[in-house]
Amino acid sequence: MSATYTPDEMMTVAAARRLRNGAVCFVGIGLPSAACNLARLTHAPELVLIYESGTVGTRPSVLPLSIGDGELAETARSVIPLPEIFTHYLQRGRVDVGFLGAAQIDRVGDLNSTVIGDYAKPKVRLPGAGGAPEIAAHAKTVLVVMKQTARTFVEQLDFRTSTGRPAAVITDLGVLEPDPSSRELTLVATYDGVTPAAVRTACGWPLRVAAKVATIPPPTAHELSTLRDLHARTKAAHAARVALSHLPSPISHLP
Amino acid sequence: MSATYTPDEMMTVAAARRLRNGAVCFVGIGLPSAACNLARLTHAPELVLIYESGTVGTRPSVLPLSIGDGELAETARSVIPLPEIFTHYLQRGRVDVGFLGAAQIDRVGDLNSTVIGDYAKPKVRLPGAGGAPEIAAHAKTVLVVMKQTARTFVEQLDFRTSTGRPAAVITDLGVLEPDPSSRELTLVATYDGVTPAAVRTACGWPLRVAAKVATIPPPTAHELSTLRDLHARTKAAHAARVALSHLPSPISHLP
Amino acid sequence: MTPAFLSLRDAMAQQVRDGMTVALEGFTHLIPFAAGHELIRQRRRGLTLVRMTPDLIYDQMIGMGCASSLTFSWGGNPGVGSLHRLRDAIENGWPHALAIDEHSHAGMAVRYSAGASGLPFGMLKGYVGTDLPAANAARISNVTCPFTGERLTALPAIQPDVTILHAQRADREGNVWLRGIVGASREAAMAARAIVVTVEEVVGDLGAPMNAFVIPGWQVAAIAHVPGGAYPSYALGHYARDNAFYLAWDEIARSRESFTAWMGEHVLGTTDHAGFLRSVGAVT
Amino acid sequence: MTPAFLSLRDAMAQQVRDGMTVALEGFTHLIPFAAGHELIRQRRRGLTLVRMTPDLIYDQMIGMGCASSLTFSWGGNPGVGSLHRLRDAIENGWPHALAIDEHSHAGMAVRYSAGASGLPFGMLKGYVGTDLPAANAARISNVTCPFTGERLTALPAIQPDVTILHAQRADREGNVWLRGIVGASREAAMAARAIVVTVEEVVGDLGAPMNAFVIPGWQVAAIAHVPGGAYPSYALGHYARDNAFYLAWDEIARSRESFTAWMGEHVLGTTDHAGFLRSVGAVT
Repeated sequence: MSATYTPDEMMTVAAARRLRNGAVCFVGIGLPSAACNLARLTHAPELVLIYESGTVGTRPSVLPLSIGDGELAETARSVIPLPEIFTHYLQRGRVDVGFLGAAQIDRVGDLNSTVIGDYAKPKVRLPGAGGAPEIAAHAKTVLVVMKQTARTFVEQLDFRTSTGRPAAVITDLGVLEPDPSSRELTLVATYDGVTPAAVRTACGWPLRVAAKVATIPPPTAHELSTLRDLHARTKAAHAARVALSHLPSPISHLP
Repeated sequence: MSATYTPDEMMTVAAARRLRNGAVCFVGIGLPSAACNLARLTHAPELVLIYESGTVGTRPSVLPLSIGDGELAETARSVIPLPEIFTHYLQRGRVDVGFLGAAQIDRVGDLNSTVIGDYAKPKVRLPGAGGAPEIAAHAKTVLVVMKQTARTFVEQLDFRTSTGRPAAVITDLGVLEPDPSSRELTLVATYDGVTPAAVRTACGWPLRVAAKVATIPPPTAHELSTLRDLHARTKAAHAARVALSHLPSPISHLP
Repeated sequence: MTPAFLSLRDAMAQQVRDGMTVALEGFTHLIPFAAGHELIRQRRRGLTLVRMTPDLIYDQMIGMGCASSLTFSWGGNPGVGSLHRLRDAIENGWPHALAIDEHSHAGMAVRYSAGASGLPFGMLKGYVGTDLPAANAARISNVTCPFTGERLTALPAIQPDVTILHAQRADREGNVWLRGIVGASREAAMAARAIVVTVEEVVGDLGAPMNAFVIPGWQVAAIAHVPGGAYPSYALGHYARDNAFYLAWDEIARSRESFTAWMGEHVLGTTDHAGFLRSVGAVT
Repeated sequence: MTPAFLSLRDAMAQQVRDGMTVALEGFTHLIPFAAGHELIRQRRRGLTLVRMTPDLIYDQMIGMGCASSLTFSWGGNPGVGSLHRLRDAIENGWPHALAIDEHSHAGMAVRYSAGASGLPFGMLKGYVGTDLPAANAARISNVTCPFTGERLTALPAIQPDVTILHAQRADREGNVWLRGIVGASREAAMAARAIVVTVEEVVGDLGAPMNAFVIPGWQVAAIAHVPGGAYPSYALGHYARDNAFYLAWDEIARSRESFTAWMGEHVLGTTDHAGFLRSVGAVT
C-alpha cells in the first residue's frame, strides 16, 4: 500500500495524526511546522495555526523557513503584534496544543534548548528559549517532536529551558507518554519494524516500557505524497535567490 | 477692533493662546476641545491632538459631541486601541499638554469630578474620573479650564479625583498660576474690564493676587470668527437626526 | 470552529444569564445597543455590568433594573451632562441599590488588559494622591518594583463571563472585523470567557486589510446579524452617531416617569431591534 | 513636528553613539539590515544590542566587534541552525567578550511593553521551574499579586536609547506605516528615547487604512530613505525574504576568516546600501 518512507517522515506523520480538526495549535519552526501543516492538508482542514511572529489562522502553501516568512502573513486570518500572541492567546489559555522540539529532553519531559555544557562557559551555545517556556507552561496539551538518540534523551539536562510535562513525545522510533502516576516518560508505541529494545538503546536513561506497546500504522500513500509535495514545494521556494528589481534611488532630503 | 464677546469665548481664546505650535495635547471634551481646535485653526496649525478614544493627530472640522465621534477617527493620523493611549502615550511621557476641567478645584489645583457630598451617599453623583487622574499625573504641562464661581473654586474638595498641580487655571474671569514657592494658585491676569476684586469674589477661598496683574488682550476678530464658525458648524452637525437608510433585513441562520 | 449564527434573541438567551458579569464594550463607537435592549426585554436581573463609559445603554439597563453592580470609569452623557438613571440608582437606590466599582479610564484599560493577558492583576502609575483608593479599597492596592523599589498602583484583572461587541462585519467563518475607534473592545473580548458579537453585515470574504482588528471566529461563541445594532451610537462606514438623540435623552431620562414610559413604548413595546429603530424614527 | 529626513549615513552618525543601548527590531520581517551595516561601517563600539532574535544582522555586528552586550530571546539562524559569530563570541570571546541578558520571547515582549508603557517592570506567568532565573538573576525577579497571592515573574523594562526600524512607507510629514508581521517593533519603538526609521519609499499621502500600524511623525527623530533596506530580510509588498541567502550565511559565517573576508568585501568595501545590494548580487 504505502511506499518506502524515512523515519523522519514516519515521525512527522505520527505527530500530525495527534492533531484533531479544529484544534488551536501554537507552532514552532521545523518538525512541528511540517506536522501541523500535514495535518491541515489531510485530516484536519480546520486546524488553527498560530506562529509566534503574530500570524493567527495561517494556511501556508509552503513551509516557512523562518517563523515570520511573508507566506505566513499573506495567508493568515489576522496578523497581530507579537506581544499579544503571548498574552492574549497563549497566557490567556486560548491555545489547545503547543508543539516543541529541543536539543535535550529528560525523563519527565523537561527540555533544554539553551546550552550544552556550563551556562557561563558553554561547550555549545544553542539558540535559547524563544517561545518554548511559555508554550510549555500554557498550552492545554504539549507535544514534543524530536529525533531520539542516547545523546539527546538524557539522564540530566545541561540546562532546563522549559518544563512542560508533555502529553506525548513523538520520536523517529515511536511514542513516549508519561506514566499516569509517576509522570515518567514511558514507551507506549513504536513504528512498524522498530523493537522496544531498539528504542531503549536510543535513550540516555533506562527507558520504561509499557505493558502493552502498540504499533503505529505506517504512513498512508496520501499522507506520504502530501508531505513530500509540501517538502518539494518548500525546497524549491527556499532555493530561489531574491532579486530586488527596479530599486529606486534613495532620496536624501525631502520636504 | 474686535466685536463684543462672551466670557466663555474669552476663556476659550485665552486657553487656546497657551498652546504652542507642534505641542502634543491630550484633549478632553467641552472647553478643552474647543480651545485646542481653535489654536489649531489659528496660530498652531501643527498642534497634535490626542483624544482618549484612541485617535492620534486628529483634525476635526466640527467639535465632537462625544470623545469618540466618527469625525475624530476619519481625520486622525492613527486610530489605536485606547489602552495604548494611556500606556504608550500618556504614561510613557509622550504628551506635552493635558487639558482638564472639573466640578470643583481647590487652592493647589486639585480637582473633583466625582461627587458632591459624601462618596458613599452623594448629594450629586458626577460622571467620575475618566482620563483625568492620569492626564493630571503624566502630561508635562497641565492646564485647567473652568468657569469660576465661589461654589466651584472651593476651600475643601468633596472628593479628590485628580491631583495635577496645573501650570495655569484659565477661567472666565482671568488666569491663576501657582505661586513659585507655596504652589498656591494666585491671580496673575484678568480679562479686559475684570477687576481683581471681582475675581476674588468668585472664589471660595481668600484668593491671592500677584503683585502685578496683567491684562489679557481681548479676542482678535480672527480668533472670534474662527471660534464662532467652529461652534456654528458644530451645532448644525449635532442637531441633525440620523436616519439609517436601506437597512437590510437581519439574516438569522447563515452558513 | 465556526461560531453559532443566531438570532439576537437566541444569542442573548443562550449566552447571558442572571447574575453574570457582562461587558457591553465599545468606546462611544460600536456600542451594542441592540444587545442591551434585548437583555432588557428578557428581563435579566442581578447583572454586574462592566463598561468604561456606561453611556445611555447602561443608563437604560440600570433604570430597567437589570444590574446589581456597575464597574466603570466615566458615567456621563458625553458632551451633554448626567446619566440621570445612573444618578438615581446611586443617589436614591432607584429602582434598587447599585454597588459601584469605580476607576479611571487608565485603570479600566489596565484591568481589561490584565484579564485579556491571563494575569491576576495589572498596574499603572496612577491614583496616587487621589481619593480613589480609599473609595474602592478592595480593588485598588499596590506593588513594589523589585528592581527599582518604585511603588505602583495594582488593580485586579477583569474577566467578564460574557463580552458583547458590535462590529461592522463578520464573514461566514465567524471572523469579525472592527474598524475605527475600538476603545478597549479587543481587551474586553480577549478577557472574556465567552465573546458574543452583533454585526452590521455578514459577507463571504471579510476583506480586512493586513493588521486589521480581526477577532478569529474560533474564539467567538455566537454571532447575531443586527443591522443598525449600534444605534444611537454609530458604526463607522454605515451610519453616524445620532448626537441629536443623545441630546434628547437628557430630557427623556430626567424623570422616572418619562424614562419608564419611553422604555415601555420603544424597547419593551417592540419585539426586536428593527422594531425599535422604526419606533424611534431611525428608519422609515 | 516633522522628523529630519537624512541620508542613512547622517542618520546613524547623528543618532547612535558608542556605548548606547540600541534595538534594531523587526521579527524576521522588516529587519533594518542597511542601518546595521552602516553602524558597522561607522565602527560603532560598546553597544548594548537588544533584539528578540539577533538574526544575521547581530551576528554580523557582533562578529565585527560593535557590541559589548546582547539582550535577546532566541539566537539562531531561523530554520538553518547556529549563528556562528554569536556562538564564537559567547563560547570563545571572539572578537571580544560578550555579556548576555537572556530571556524567552514572552519575557522580551513583556520587557519592551513595560518600557513602552513607562513602567519600571512587567510581569508574566513564566520561567517557573526553569533555569532561566538562576542564569540571569539580576534581571529576573518576582512579585506577588496583592489580590490573589499568586506569585508572578517580574522583568525590568527595556527602554533603548535608540530603536531603529525599517518600514515600507513614510509620508512627507514623517508618519511611518508598518504593514505585515510587526513582531514587537511598535513596543520597541514606543519604549525608546529616540526612534529612527529607514523606509522603502517616501510618498505624499501615506494611504494607510484605518487602524493601520502608524508611528506618528512627531515621535520620530530621523528618517532615511533606503530602498531594499531590509534585505536579506524582507519588506512585504516590496521583496521577499532571501531564504537562499540565509541558508548560504551558515557557510560564510562558520569560520572567522570567511566571515571577515565577506564583511570586508560586501559591507566595509561598499559605501552605502545600494553598493551592498549590488555587491551581493541582490540588484543587477
